[in-house]
Amino acid sequence: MKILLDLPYISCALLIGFGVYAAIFKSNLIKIVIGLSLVERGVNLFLVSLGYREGARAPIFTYAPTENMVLPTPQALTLTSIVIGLATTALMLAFCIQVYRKHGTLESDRIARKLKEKSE
Amino acid sequence: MSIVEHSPALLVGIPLLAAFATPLISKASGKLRDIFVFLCLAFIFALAVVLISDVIQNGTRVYVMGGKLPSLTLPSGKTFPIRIILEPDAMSALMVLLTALIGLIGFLYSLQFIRAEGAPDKFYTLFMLLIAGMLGLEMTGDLFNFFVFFEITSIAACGLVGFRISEATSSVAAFRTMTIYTLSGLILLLGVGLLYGEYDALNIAYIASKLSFSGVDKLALALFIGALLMKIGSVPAHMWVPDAYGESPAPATIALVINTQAGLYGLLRVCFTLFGVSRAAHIGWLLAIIGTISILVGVLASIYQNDLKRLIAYTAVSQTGYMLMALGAGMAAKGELGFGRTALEGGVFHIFNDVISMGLVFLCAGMIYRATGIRDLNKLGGLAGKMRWIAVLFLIGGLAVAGLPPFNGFASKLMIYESVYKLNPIFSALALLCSIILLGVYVRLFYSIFLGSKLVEPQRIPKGMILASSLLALLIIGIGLLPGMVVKSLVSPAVGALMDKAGYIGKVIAGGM
Amino acid sequence: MKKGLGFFSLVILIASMIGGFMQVHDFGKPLRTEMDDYFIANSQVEVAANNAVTAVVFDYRGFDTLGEATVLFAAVIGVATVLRRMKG
Amino acid sequence: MNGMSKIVRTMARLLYPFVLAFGAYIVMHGHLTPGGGFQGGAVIASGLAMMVVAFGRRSEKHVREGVLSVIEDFGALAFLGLAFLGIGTTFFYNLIANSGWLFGSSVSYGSNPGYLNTGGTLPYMNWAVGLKVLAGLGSIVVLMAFVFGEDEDEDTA
Repeated sequence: MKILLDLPYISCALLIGFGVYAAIFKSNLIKIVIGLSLVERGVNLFLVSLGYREGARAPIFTYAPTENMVLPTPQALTLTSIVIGLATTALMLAFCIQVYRKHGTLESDRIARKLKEKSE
Repeated sequence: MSIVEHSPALLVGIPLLAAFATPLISKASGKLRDIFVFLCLAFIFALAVVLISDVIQNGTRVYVMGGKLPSLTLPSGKTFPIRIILEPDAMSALMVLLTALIGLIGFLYSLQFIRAEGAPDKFYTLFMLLIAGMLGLEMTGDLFNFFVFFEITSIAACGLVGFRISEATSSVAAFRTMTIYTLSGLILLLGVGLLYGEYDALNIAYIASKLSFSGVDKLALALFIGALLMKIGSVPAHMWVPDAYGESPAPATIALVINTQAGLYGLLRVCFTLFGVSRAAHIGWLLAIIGTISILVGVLASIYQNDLKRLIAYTAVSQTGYMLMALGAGMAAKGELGFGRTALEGGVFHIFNDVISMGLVFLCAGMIYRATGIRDLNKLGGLAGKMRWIAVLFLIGGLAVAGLPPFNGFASKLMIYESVYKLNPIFSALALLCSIILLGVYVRLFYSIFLGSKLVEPQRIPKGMILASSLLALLIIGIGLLPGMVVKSLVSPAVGALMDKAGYIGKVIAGGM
Repeated sequence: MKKGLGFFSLVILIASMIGGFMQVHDFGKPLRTEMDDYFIANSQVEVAANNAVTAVVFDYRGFDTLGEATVLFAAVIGVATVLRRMKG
Repeated sequence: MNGMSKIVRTMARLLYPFVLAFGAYIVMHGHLTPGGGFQGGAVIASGLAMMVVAFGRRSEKHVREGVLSVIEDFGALAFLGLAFLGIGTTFFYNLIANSGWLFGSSVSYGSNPGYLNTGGTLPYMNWAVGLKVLAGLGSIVVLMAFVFGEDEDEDTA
């Protein structure tokens, strides 16, 4: 029963696990970026689910009853971390574009082979 | 309002101001931008001197962001801090001073260096962002804030690694570095989340005072240590170091070196303040072992390198290993037992020395690359005739890195050998052996670049670059002649502050009114 | 071989992470809330903002937001650096 | 990057002002309703991205990276300036809250319909961050969309 109640935590673990797998074992650069984004989503989901209180509402007082609100700090942290994740993803995609411009491929083993040929 | 009181906030605010304004000013005039960035960096250096003299005299400072008073850490009638608190102690102040110094020297060097590379405005912006991120990282007393500055340094550093877009390898190197940095940042964030869920707090001092070492706490601390080991490029994740150091322009490389040391500072903060040195014995052993392996891997890999900057980068991995080994040995001895404190002082002193000597070597490598356009060691040779002064500088830097007596590296390495020997003679013997190999590597490097038959005709090197490198060489010789004074006035207070967990916590917890 | 190793490590990673997360407090029942209760109770009086999250983002933890804006700024400059037009 | 068909272009032009207005609303009411500078800025930047996708290279003249980067610098400097405003007390001190200036009136605890003239430095910061984010994301989109030159377009697209 506890497993069912803690379902958000389990989905975080799954997201982070699949993301790390993709980041380490995939050879396509775009897939690595996707993997890192998955990890980031997992961590964000974990942060936001830490602050949930059962049956509570958003901590905003405009036209709302004031009792029982969820914790505001995890939401603020998640907001910050989403923007940071966006920034890292954008920069990594820019590197991908540059790699493609230089080498004409996004497969890391093919890039490594090309670099080796060039140095010889 | 006094400048001493606000120096922690200004130390982050001024470099950010410089970074935000640089693109605008350089649209108006390039000369104006150079003057503006220089003034900002000089001001930062002055502030860092003010901060360190104040911290060593009056103890750890607190600065509450947005509070009614800079020192009012707790809201009225409450026992927990709510705002972000900067808490520079003597160790932070030492790192801040070092960062400001490297920023100034890197700027002097890049004045004439970067004009040939193109897009100087973007370079200076990223450089200032990296400096700002490191200064924030070294002073903050808040876990999530630490993560934010960690990410600023990561992104700015990767932008600098990918700066040379005309080279085929730079974007690949930048991508690899970014992968490791992003992964380590996310692991760090997961640890912050775990601790937040347990204590509903983000302040390092407050969490340290409440820490109960339950399973979740231990998991979080393990995640912190793993993430920071990735960031500093110790052995299991050292592959980004040669990529990043090898591809970035020389003034950016020395900023990356100090960025690595800032990560090491974070590791110390986690081990000493969150854990407490009395509980960190087994972590100390782990760090000492990882450090020894890093030394071995770095030195052995550097023997087979044929690329000038990658070779030096591998020796940088081994230098990080020396620091990890010393600090780990100090932790394993709980900072007591006579030699523990010496080990910690040796480690912290080596941070100081490594930044300066490694920086000088990288700046010299940048000048050699600038003069010849070649990084392949087989194609370099006989440069001593035309580049006599640079040959001398390179020799000073190389011998300092290898740890030869008249220079600064010897002083700290001697402290490390002595103290680590008492923990475990094998570590010390391996480190000594690797130092000898390192000496061989640098002598070979010097020989193949500067002596032998002349293979290329070097171009003239601008005076500003030589001047900036000479400043570092002067520091190396100065510290090498007076190591006792530096240890006593700067390093010893820093180690004292690191070990004083109760004092660090007390500054925040007792700050209510 | 590589695939099997990868799958094996994936299973171990996810299992250990679920094991770790299970020790965190139950979903929806945070253990301590004193800092967040302070934000909810005081954001209107101290910051004069109805939205407690915005009060946290821009006032209580405003320095984080400055850092976050800096991260975005750094990323934009980084992208502009990497994708700048090459000479010639 | 080439533009899309006439139908898409017309619809994009029709929707564009609404997207901008919605983004501005989110930025302006950040201290009262869900949202804020980042979210509103992202909405406006998505409007820019829509125009770039619909019009392709023709939009390059109107959405210029140089202009966007200047706006971004101004947003960042304004945010930092607002933080420095409180340096007389502490960095990031909310000087304007409960002071009676513009956006400076007070609120008491409890539910209310939401008064725009509150929040102290928060609305100003929302605007600064909103400008910064819309320009920052916009310039990333523009840079990535037009990174390949005209001639490279043919063989890579």
